[in-house]
Amino acid sequence: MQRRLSPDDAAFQQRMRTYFTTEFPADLRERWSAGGEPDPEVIRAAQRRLHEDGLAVPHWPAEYGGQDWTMLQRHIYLQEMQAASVPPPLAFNANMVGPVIAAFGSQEQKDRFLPPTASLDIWWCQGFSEPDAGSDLASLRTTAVKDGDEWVVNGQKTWTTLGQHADWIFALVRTDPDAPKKQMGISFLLIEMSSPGVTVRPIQLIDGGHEVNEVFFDNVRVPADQLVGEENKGWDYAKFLLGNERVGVAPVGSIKRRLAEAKEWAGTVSTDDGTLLDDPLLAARIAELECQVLALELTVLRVAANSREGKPDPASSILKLRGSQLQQDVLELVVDIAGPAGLRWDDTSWEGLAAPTYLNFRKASIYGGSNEVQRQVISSGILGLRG
Amino acid sequence: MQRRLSPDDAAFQQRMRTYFTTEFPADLRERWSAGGEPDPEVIRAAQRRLHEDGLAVPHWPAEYGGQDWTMLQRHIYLQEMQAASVPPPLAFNANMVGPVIAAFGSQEQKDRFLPPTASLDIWWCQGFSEPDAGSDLASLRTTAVKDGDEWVVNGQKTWTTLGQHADWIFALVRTDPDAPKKQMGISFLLIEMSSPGVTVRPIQLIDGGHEVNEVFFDNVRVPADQLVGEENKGWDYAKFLLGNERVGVAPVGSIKRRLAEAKEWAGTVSTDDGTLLDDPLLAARIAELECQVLALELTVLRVAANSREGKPDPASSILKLRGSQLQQDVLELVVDIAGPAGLRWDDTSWEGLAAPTYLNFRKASIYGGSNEVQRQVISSGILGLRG
Amino acid sequence: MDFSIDSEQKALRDAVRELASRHAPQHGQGDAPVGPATHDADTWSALAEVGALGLPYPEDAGGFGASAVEVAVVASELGRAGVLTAYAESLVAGSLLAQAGHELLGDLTEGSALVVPALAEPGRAWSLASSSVQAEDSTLTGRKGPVPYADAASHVIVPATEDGALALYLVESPTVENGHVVLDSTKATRLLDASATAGALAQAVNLGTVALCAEALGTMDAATTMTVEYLKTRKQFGVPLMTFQTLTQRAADMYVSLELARSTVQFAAMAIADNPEDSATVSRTKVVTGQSGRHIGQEAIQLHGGIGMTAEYAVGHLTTRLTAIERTYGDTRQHLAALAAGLSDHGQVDVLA
Amino acid sequence: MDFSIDSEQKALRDAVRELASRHAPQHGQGDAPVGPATHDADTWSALAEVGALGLPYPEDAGGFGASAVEVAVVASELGRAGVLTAYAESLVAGSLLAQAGHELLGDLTEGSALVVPALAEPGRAWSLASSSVQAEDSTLTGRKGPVPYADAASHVIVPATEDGALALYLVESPTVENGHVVLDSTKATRLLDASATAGALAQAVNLGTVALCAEALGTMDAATTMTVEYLKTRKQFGVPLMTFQTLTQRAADMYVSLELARSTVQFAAMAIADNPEDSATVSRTKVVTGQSGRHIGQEAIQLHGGIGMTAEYAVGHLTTRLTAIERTYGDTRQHLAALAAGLSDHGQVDVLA
Repeated sequence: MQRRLSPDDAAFQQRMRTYFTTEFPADLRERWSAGGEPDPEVIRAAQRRLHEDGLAVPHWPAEYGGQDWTMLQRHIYLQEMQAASVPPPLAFNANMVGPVIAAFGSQEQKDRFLPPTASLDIWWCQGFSEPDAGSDLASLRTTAVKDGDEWVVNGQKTWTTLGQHADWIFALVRTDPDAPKKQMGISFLLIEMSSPGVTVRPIQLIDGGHEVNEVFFDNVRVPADQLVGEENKGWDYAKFLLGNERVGVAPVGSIKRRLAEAKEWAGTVSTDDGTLLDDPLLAARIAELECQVLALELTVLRVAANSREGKPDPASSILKLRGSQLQQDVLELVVDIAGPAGLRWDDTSWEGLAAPTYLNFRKASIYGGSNEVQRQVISSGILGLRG
Repeated sequence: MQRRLSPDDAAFQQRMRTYFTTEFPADLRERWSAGGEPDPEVIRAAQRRLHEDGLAVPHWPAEYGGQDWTMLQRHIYLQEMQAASVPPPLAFNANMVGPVIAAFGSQEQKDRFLPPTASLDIWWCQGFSEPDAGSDLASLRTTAVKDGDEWVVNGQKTWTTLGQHADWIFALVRTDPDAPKKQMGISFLLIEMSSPGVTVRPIQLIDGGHEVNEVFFDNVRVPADQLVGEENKGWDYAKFLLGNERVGVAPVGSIKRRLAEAKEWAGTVSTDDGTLLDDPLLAARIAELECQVLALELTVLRVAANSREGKPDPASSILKLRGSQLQQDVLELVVDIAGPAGLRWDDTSWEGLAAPTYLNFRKASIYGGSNEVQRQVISSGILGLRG
Repeated sequence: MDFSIDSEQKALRDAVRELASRHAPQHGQGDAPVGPATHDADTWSALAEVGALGLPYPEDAGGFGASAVEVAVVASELGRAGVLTAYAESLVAGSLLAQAGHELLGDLTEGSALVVPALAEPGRAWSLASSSVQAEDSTLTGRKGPVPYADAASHVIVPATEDGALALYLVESPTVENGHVVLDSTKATRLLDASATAGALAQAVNLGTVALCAEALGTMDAATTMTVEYLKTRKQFGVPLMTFQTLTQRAADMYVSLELARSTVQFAAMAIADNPEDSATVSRTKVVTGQSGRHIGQEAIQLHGGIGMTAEYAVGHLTTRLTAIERTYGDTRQHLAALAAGLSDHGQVDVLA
Repeated sequence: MDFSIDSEQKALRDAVRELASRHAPQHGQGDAPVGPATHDADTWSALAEVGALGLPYPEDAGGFGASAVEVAVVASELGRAGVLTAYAESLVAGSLLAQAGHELLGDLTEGSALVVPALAEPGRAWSLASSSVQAEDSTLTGRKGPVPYADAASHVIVPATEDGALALYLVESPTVENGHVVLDSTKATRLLDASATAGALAQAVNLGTVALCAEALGTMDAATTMTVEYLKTRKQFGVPLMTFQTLTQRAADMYVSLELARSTVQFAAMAIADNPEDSATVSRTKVVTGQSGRHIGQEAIQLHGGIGMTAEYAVGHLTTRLTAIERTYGDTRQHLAALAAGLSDHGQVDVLA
């Protein structure tokens, strides 16, 4: 056991810190740090720049922009990126469809899709959830029927985050309705959003933003070479995509940054006796959150070192579960610090953003596998409790 | 709606307060207030005295010692009794077997059992739980087989509280092993503990005390006239017994007394800046508990007014669930107030009793229907959520 | 001690329930208003028509001589239907006008004047103890805000510092910028002087806080009911959600939180009807309501899943409102701190008095 | 940053695991010891034999030149087996002796002397900042306690007030009444003077606290494992308890608490091996361990039901020990308050340094 970073890792950390805080464009960081609804232009510009500098998809194969980093280095990279408010590479590209194509796609698919996916010249969105499926993802109903060299897709997806900006969607579709289990008979299809028959309807969330969408498919024709891997094996790829990561599952760097900001903000709110940061109850709550974030970060570091890369991994459920809880707790703290000033919403001040941001991140324990699903994965996958 | 007590109720409150604090023997109150393992002599003496004064079984029929009180008056009576540290009438007598015999027993049984039950000349214990049943009470295996004018009982009960002091046990026994449902075929039997074949083994709990027991029945012969109500209807009587009360389910008065004591104790523990009662975090926790106890007491008062007396009542599950939680929270607070002094256990000081008492009352959320069972009753009985 | 409501109170409840259902926000496919409400004159007139705006003030001051109990009945119904109004704000203002014996109370109860208190200040935590607005020669200078409903208000009531102490002023047609009241040697009428202001503010905010807590109670009730209904009807994995015990046990906990809040809110209404200065009961109620509201609001969304996050569905808006109420007129931490400072005043909290 | 343990540490762990299983309390039908432990000379000798008592002290001071990491390995194994000893107390005392350069450390590491610190005081909350024991002319007068293991101790180390400041004294064959050390002009040797005492105490208690937290980790690990096993094997309503999702979801939460504590405890051991004065990390670890320990201890009993309450079954004893550890060397509240006072010292808590 060793508490300190090795000299190599310390140098790596310094290199990342220097890059993110001095080389990466400050205006993009500022626009991201301001919060509110994500600006697609900021995301695009940031990922292009990261890709130019070799930092968009470090966990990919080297030939498509990856870096041969250790898990610890990947954590340091994320930590420094989030600490500096650098817009992260789009998860749908960098952490979802990219790794799936890299692992299961044909050589043609890799060559065609991975470069623009890394650079965000293709903006991907995810077509997994459906209105009547929810946590029971496998009961999806969107169908794809083979017709010559094409698949004909019909159905509806929902909760498609940032789908209104997307160029392509990766979707789970039912290709064999007669399969003996509902998890079988599903395929993983890449669909261009501009295809005739694709319609997008943004859904407003309770914070007023429109980050999720419904996507409708009405006889959409998709070339057969856009099916990834084997027909009817899509469920395996989806499980790979949802559970193969330990690093980056919990947004530790973002949580820490927000908690540090919360301290600063508390110091600016005056009370009858000083500032909110002098209030013993509020200060103790901040101290407690710092303890809990520390525990989470250390757990990320500890389990990352034993990562079983490439396989669905129940340990990532611990990080997802606890990461979403702590993110929500810190955002709730900010609402309390804002106090009466937070009763008015706006897009520009931290007080005005406090409540809508808190409300928006109630999604964190629902999307991407709800906390209930994560507990289920832990109890059955780790503890062996099978009901 | 009216916040104040009516003049009648205010006079009743004053009468109870005067009785419990000035007329009831002070030495019994002191010995009870000291805590630790219950002393059967104190319990016996207290109940005899209460019975002499007409205050042991006020909710029983008037002819057996009952008083014609409103629910509010019964709450006031309990509140004042608990506030004054008066040992309460033994629950097995006053709240369990007594009401069952009064409601379902034969006239002979009422005349034979109710007077000594009220006066504690018979000390009752409860024979419901069994080693392999737990929360699934209905799967009990103790059998009673008719042999002439007697039942022959074989089997084992457990978690029999204070059974080592008991003269009689009221037990659920299986009288029809072929009944179509396990809840059917159970009878409610009264058994003298001195009967040949009854053995009691005290079980030590983690606080060192011996308040629960195993009770073994080995060919115990029980006269047929000691079966209460109808044969094979015992499950109904058990449900009546477990769920017919709203008043007294949550030990509000005891919780309030302990919380008031906790404040006093906190004021005696010095810190570097004063006493623990000046500590903002500890004081806020006490204040929070006072809020929560207030909410519980008000809920007792509100729902008691609409009590459906005599029927199993899911509202009592709210009181049981929340009462046990708050009791545990207050006892945990006392452990924190005791601090390093609580690391040594003894039977005489509040510090030395703090940890064993806290540990002992972990039972409160298990015995008498676990919190999980109470939630189940609420979700199905009140909310109509039937899985 | 009696929690039952009489026939007049039942009639009031039914009238407001009907009114609230008519004025309830319509959700459905497409965008909906989110976040803090804007003033809706129709709803306000309807409230005035059923007499809701004047309930707790003495008849000789221009009110209807009812009490905080009736106020709580009204506020609960508004909360249940998700109708957002300036009800609590108007009650704080009305209580201050009544205590000052000011004739504007009549217009307030009729709904022709919308009067709101300007209590918050930029960069300052909630406090009734001080104000940076300075009073001099019947003019005020300074800034208050955000002040809910200031844009629509005909008048605001402003605590201002005068000779080192707080006094209360009434400002007509205030200048409002981004929800803040801007005072720059602005003409104002003194309502109460330094000797009466602290006590009057405490009473007024007690009333407003009980109204908020009652609104929260109705909101929680609706959120719990919707969640239970959702668990009964929504299917996943081929069975209704209520098949999953882990969800039904959490619904049971929501119900317990709701019932604890219900008892406490009803008691608080009775308590300040009996003694308007009973700030300790109000603080305890704010704490219980805040904790129940947070629990129920968060669980209501979580048990609904994604649909609970959308503006097309009501439950998320209820959580939004509960979130705001917890931070209005002092948050849970501040009320706990106030109660902690008074711990030594009593042994037990006495209910049966 | 590296959480892996090397082969020597593995060997130590295996040796202590074997030792602990031999000396573990035997439960079964009938009464068992409950509550705080009494000193068991056999277990103590066995610990001395495997070198556990001298691990963290420099070789030139009479120790074995290992670190808090090895201490944590030992303590975790003791906790897992439910073996209660004076390990943490001996570490605090040993650290003080080592810092004082006192020769008694040799006897301590061999197990021939049992030295414990006398830090608590009747009627006083946990504090290292003051002592009511007065030092004068190499004698001490006052009362300390309760002092765990004082009955069996050959020596105690006592912080005493000398000229208005704290100094540290060693007392041989102390007089003990009801677990309290009674000093009445008792001869004592000064170990450290006022300039060194505060720093030395902080370091020593940091070490003892990490040992306690590591013991708690092992205890939680055992409690979680036993609970999971119970859910797998125990049947109710005709099916294994693990059929009830509401129970398995709670087991999952226990596991999360356990893993968070594991990471933090292991880090704390590395942190004070690197910097023995890192009290902030120790306080954070005490908070995380306290919260995880409470959660796991309470749920372990609840998910076991009645059997978890009995002295015949191991799990309740584990909860008893977790309850004691949370209140040893400062409870969660006190460590949070200490951390709250230092919030402005840093922006973020840095782990990767």
